[in-house]
Amino acid sequence: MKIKKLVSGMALAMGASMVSYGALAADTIKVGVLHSLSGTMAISETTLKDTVLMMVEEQNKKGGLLGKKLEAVVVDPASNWPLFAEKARELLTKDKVDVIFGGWTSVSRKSVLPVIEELNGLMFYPVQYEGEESSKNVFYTGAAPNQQAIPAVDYLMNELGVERWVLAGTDYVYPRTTNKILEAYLKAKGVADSDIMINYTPFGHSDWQSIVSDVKKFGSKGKKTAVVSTINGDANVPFYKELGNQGISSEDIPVVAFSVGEEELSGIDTKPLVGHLAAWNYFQSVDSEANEKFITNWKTFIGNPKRVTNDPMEATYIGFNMWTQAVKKAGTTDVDAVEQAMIGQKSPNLTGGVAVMNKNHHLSKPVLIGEIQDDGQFEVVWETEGVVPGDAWSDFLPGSKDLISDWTSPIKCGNYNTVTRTCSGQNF
Amino acid sequence: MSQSLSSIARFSASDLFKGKGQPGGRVAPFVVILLAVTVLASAANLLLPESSPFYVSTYTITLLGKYLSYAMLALAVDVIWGYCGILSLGHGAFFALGGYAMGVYLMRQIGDRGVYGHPELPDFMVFLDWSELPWYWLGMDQFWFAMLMVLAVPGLLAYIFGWLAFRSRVTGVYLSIMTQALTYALLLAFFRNEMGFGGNNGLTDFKDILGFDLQSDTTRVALFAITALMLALTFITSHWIMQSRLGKVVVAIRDGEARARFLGYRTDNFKVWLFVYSAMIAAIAGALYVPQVGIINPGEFSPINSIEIVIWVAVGGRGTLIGAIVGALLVNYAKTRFTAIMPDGWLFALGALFVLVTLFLPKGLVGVFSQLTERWFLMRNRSQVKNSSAEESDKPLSTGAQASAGVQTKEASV
Amino acid sequence: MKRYLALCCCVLGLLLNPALNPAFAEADQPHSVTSTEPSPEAVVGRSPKVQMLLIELTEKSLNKAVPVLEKLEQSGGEAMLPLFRTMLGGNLYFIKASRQVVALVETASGDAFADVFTGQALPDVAKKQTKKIRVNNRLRGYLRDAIARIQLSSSDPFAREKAVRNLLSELDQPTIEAIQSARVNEPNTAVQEMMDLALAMHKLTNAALAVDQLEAIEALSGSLESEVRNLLARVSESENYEPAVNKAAASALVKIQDKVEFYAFIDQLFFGLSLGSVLLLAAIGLAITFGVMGVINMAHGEMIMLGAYTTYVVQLMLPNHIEYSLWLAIPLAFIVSGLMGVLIERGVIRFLHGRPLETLLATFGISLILQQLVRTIFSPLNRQVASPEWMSGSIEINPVLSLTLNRLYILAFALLVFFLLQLILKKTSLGLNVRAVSQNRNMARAMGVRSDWVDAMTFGLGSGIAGIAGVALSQLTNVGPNLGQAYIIDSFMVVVFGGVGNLLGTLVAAFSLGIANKFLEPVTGAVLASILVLVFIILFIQKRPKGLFPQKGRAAE
Amino acid sequence: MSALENLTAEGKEMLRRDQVWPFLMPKQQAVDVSHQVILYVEGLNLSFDGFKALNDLNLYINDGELRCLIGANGAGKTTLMDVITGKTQCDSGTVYFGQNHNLLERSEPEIAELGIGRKFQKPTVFEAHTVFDNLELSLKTNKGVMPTLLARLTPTQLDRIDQVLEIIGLKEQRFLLAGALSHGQKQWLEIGMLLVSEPRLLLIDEPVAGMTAQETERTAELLTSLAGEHTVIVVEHDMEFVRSIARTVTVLHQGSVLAEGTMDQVQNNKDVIEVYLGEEA
Repeated sequence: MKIKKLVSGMALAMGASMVSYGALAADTIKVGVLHSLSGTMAISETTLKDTVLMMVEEQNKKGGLLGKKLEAVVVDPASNWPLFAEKARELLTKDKVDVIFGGWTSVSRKSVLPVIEELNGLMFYPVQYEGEESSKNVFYTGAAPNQQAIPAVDYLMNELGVERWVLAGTDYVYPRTTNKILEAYLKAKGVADSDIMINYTPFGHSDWQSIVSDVKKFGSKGKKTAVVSTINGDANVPFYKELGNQGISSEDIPVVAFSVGEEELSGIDTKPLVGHLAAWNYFQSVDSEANEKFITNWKTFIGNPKRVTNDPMEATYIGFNMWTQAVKKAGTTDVDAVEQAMIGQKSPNLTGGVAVMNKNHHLSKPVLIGEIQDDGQFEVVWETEGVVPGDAWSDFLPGSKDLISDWTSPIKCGNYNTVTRTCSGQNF
Repeated sequence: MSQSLSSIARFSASDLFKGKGQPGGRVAPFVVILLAVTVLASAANLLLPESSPFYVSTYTITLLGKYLSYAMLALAVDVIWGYCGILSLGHGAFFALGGYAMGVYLMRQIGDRGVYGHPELPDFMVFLDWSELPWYWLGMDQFWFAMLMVLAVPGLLAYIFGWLAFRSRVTGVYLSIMTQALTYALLLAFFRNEMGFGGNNGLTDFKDILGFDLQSDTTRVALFAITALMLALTFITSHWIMQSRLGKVVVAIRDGEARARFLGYRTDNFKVWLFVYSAMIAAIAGALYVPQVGIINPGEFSPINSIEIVIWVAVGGRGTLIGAIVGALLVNYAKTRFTAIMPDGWLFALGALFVLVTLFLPKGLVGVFSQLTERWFLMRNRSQVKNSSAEESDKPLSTGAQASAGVQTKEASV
Repeated sequence: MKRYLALCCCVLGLLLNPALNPAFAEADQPHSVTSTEPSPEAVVGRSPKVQMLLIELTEKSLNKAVPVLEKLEQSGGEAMLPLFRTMLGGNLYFIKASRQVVALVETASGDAFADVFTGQALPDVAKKQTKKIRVNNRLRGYLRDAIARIQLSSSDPFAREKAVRNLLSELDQPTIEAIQSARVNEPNTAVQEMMDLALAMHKLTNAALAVDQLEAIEALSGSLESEVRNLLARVSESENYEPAVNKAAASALVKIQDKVEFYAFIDQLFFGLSLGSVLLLAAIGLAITFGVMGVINMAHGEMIMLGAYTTYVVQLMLPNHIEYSLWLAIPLAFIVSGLMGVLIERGVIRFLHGRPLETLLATFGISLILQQLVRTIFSPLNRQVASPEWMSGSIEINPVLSLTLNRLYILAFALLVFFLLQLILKKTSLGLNVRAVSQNRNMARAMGVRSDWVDAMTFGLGSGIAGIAGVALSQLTNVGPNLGQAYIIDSFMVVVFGGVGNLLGTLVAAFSLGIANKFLEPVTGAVLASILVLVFIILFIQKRPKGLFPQKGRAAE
Repeated sequence: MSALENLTAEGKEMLRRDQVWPFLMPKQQAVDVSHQVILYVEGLNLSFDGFKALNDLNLYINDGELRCLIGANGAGKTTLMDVITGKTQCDSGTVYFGQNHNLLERSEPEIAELGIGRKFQKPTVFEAHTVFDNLELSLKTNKGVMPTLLARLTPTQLDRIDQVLEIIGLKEQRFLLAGALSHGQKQWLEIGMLLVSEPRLLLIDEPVAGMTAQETERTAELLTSLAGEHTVIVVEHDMEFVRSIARTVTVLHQGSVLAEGTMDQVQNNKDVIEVYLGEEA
């Protein structure tokens, strides 16, 4: 392995000595990686950095792209949101990358967005998010609320007969929006106000006693109750522990979470969580050839047979593959050409189907509901019949129900109002 | 002891503290350098083609602008900590409040260009279903009013907090912890979406300021230049204040508050005044920071940030205005470099820096520098002193002597 | 000092002995695996009908499994208990080839398979040949109810009571008949009461005469079961009942509600005390390093973190002894964090005597280094620390009041640590030296106290106790590099609020802040509650700049 | 009708040109010493944690007097000074400066502004400032924030500082940092700081501790020369020194006055001999 690297390195060096510097610079396609490697978000984002590096390595083994090698440029925005904007600018103007894979939190994406739009960059955002956004320069490969939250609620309502709902979330924009959408959706389905309880907690909340006890009281009113959790990251472990200790089992009050995946479960004692649910577009436990191969590759790449895979990794995988396809189709890495080529791209996803990039820069993906098992994996208990197209603008919010996103001509607009037939926002 | 003290006193080279001998003292060289660099960098960005080796990219300009606003923030902390001995672990709060005031103004400038195309409400309010602007957003579309608020809100907070704390003689560690609690409480409050400041996402996606496009190179250069000017201005003002009798009273309060009180100085008034002044500088820094980085969010309130500011000052050298600025610039530059070179290791480096500076450089880098120059002066002066009578050498040396007053910081007793 | 520690362990050991704990006398104990003669279960299990149903079970999709289970329950009755329990636990597998249903059992040498009904080991079956029979929540719910129904005739009174309670929510005619017949022979009064409750509920809904209904309400009033309350609430508003019945139901409900509110208050108080105990644990080490020594120890949180990671490492080393791992982790965490504390004191802090604000900067640097160190060694991911069995679950005092065990233990543990520390400071020579040095360093030195040594020991003690706090916190929250950061500000607030240099103040401050927080939370929400508490502390310090219990005399100045 | 008249009468009263409105009246009133007494201390009580530091203490100081306070450690001398200067709150009693200023209602800076200066037991000067600056800060000027910010030294003030520098003998060291002075020099500087502020009443705590015999002599000279124009209260242990300057001596014991009179009278007082001088003798 080492020798191989050395040889290739030497070959590269020899090649470099023959061509001029300028030509060499053009000889690689630069892939920017904008994930926090330190700070609070490093826990989640480091994995995605490694995924991109793995994909780049694999692509290079296949001979690169357009006859050029791919080169990853990794920077660390350190979980500091203004730094995301600064580093994005650095990637685009100093390193002149052709594409950026990055971001996790909504605020990091919002911070980067003006920079990417100003400098006409291209970014792939691989995490489930609140929707209500569609930028020409960003492709959203994670789930929109209609690809996660709404199917999950449908499952609870139809399969488990849930009638009372606790919407618990961390107080930031993703839970707020998701819960707003769900509230509107539930009301549209005839759920009474008094059967919905909404609760927000700060980041990293660790004392769940009162809230869990409230949930318990709320659930003892004789109707089947479920918790829809948009609780973020670190706050989850104490939350589930408290549930378990207060004797709330998954049969009594199931919790369906949108931010708990394999990676998060690998750090906790899963005993109290068994039977609780999560909704994603991908689970590691899904039985498919592509998935098996991906998992093997990942474990070899990272050198740890115990590492797990998760949904944002699949989103990165799909995004990366689609990007390479689009570059091939466009024959260039020019952002505008690639952006147009991206739309309609199809790429196999890891759950055995095919993901499609829609006109609104969101993917069509299947939605899976899984129950947590004691080994930290998910057992798929339900999935949608076909794929669900991601909806950038929710139909359940009064502000956005008339908005659509369509990046093909003639509309070419991320937030086009179908009633007034105007386009606001980026291309205003 | 007195021997060594007097030797430091006699041969200190810096004359920051008093401009009696040379009006302006060390202010002039610094301001000249700062402004020259600003003009050169701006010109290199605007006039030179991108291919030129001397071209300064807009990225660098924005980065410099950010550094300079940090430097201003450090200056604010130094004024209150280095000179008055009040260790504020909450200055990030004033910085962030100034930033938020500016952010609100910039949000109002977006008008109906938000994603929802609402004529008045910012996007986050639209999707939170708010039907009208909260009262504290009113009037913020006027630049003059917003700028007034940049100063007034943090100033008022500093006044109330200072008035309460200094009047009841909360000092030392207690005060530091309370300032930390203040910024922490604000952090939590601004995280709340109900506050009407965009919650965790904060305010972003600004379009223009006073009608100038925020994304154009000229605006960026102009903002950078304004930041440099403001830094120069606050530096000169602070220097002037510290030279005035008020500055002496402030240092007197640091070294012996009870004594100052028995001399008839209402020390709490002085402290409140200085605290408000310092908070306002921090607020201006915040207001200049926001349009340049393009986002303001509650993270700026985090107590860790405020501690970091203190560290900049400590590294540069507290009690010397120039030290604070140098510290802020150096540490931030190092941070940018280190995170790029070794993202995993930079926290080690940063942590070690803090420990080493407190252990070995209690006077900061500027202190080391002036010690070195002192030695040099010492060597040079020896020969001179021999030739001149003690009477004559008294005056010029004494100006130097006062300088070490700041360097020779006797720790405020806590 | 050692003696006290040993004493502490003894007391705790007694307190925590699982055998003494009623909460573990649960019904769902894994059934015994050893039996030589064919048990009745085994006989029924081999009957052809059951065998057929079992094969059907392996073929059906999740959504259609319930009818199969119903048939199994009808035909098998009590004999199906082992099957249902195995299935409920997610341990039911079938052999792909023969479609024979088997149970996965944990043995000392790892996982193995056994016959579901007899428990006889099946050593030939390998995991690869089998497939899991999946269970989802709906099946779990059904299984639980079925087990309850079957267990009405269980020999364990606790199981019977629990079974009846589980049935309260679904009182249909067959269930009532089952309860009625069981009631006749029921020897245990608690179970009898529960059964009477069920019958009364049934009577209230089904009796035609108002007199009977009123009688039923009389029997129901005073019960705290949520099903009873829901029923009464329905009855009080329903038009199917006479107004007198409505009224009686309403007044019974009010009576119950008063009780419920009282217990809710107790519950909240407990939550407050429990939060207070966490604050106390987090702050008490700081009360020594900051309060007694005057070091603004920003690395205090990292000492807690080290303690938590020690627990993790202990569990990693002894994966089969999770139950005892905490006992080992407590002294080890004390040693690890304590040594780290001594190291910090000797390496950095002793050079900063009398410059408290500078200790802040240096220890902040140290905290960054320690965090990054842990990230490098253990990865930035959170680590898994398991809770021992005896710490999970809760003591159910009545249907509306149950106290979670882990919180209860941590509360007791926090108090124990506090009193031990008091003992050490008040009764040992180390304590005497510590107090002497903190009051007058020079005088103490003149009296022959080795102040250097005392400083190192004091700092070590404070840090060690932070380490112990880390062990406790690992049972409540994430073990990750940011663990310490989450507690550092709260710790400082507690110490400052209580009064620097006063351990008792720390105790009072921790509990009052905890309780205040928990009583505010329902009214204002969690975020606003913590903001209000912070603002309160800020204002309080203006009023009493030296905290609740200020140090007196000239030494304080 | 009468109401209207009242109103016009009040209006007229308001508009009288020979009077200033009350709120415009200068707050600083001169110290009223019409009864020749400048400091009244009556019935002062103060206890720390049960220990009675001051016990029904009564003391009257005449204007222009030089009074020495003596007493064993813990007799309450320093505590008395703390109460007079506003540093410590007493439990009960009254302290009046002249006829008209209740000192117990005022803060330290206000008391200082009234013209009461204090020298501490341990010399406290601003070590990071030069001797000159120390004196400049002590000048009798408006000590509000803004006036201080804009303050410039007037020639008169400069002269005054020079004069004091001359008196305290630190002319050569005027631009030396106060921290670099010797112990005795710091004592002198502190006295100088008192002088330059032109107080009516000086409270001087152990002025000659750590001074050479020569310096002590000079201090005695200075203090005696001050009396008359200023009122001076000196606390001192050095009996020789007390004898050399004292006209009236007050002996404190356990928080109250034990005896008062000339040095000879005090020395011959039985009680004093028993509790204080007796021990020395």
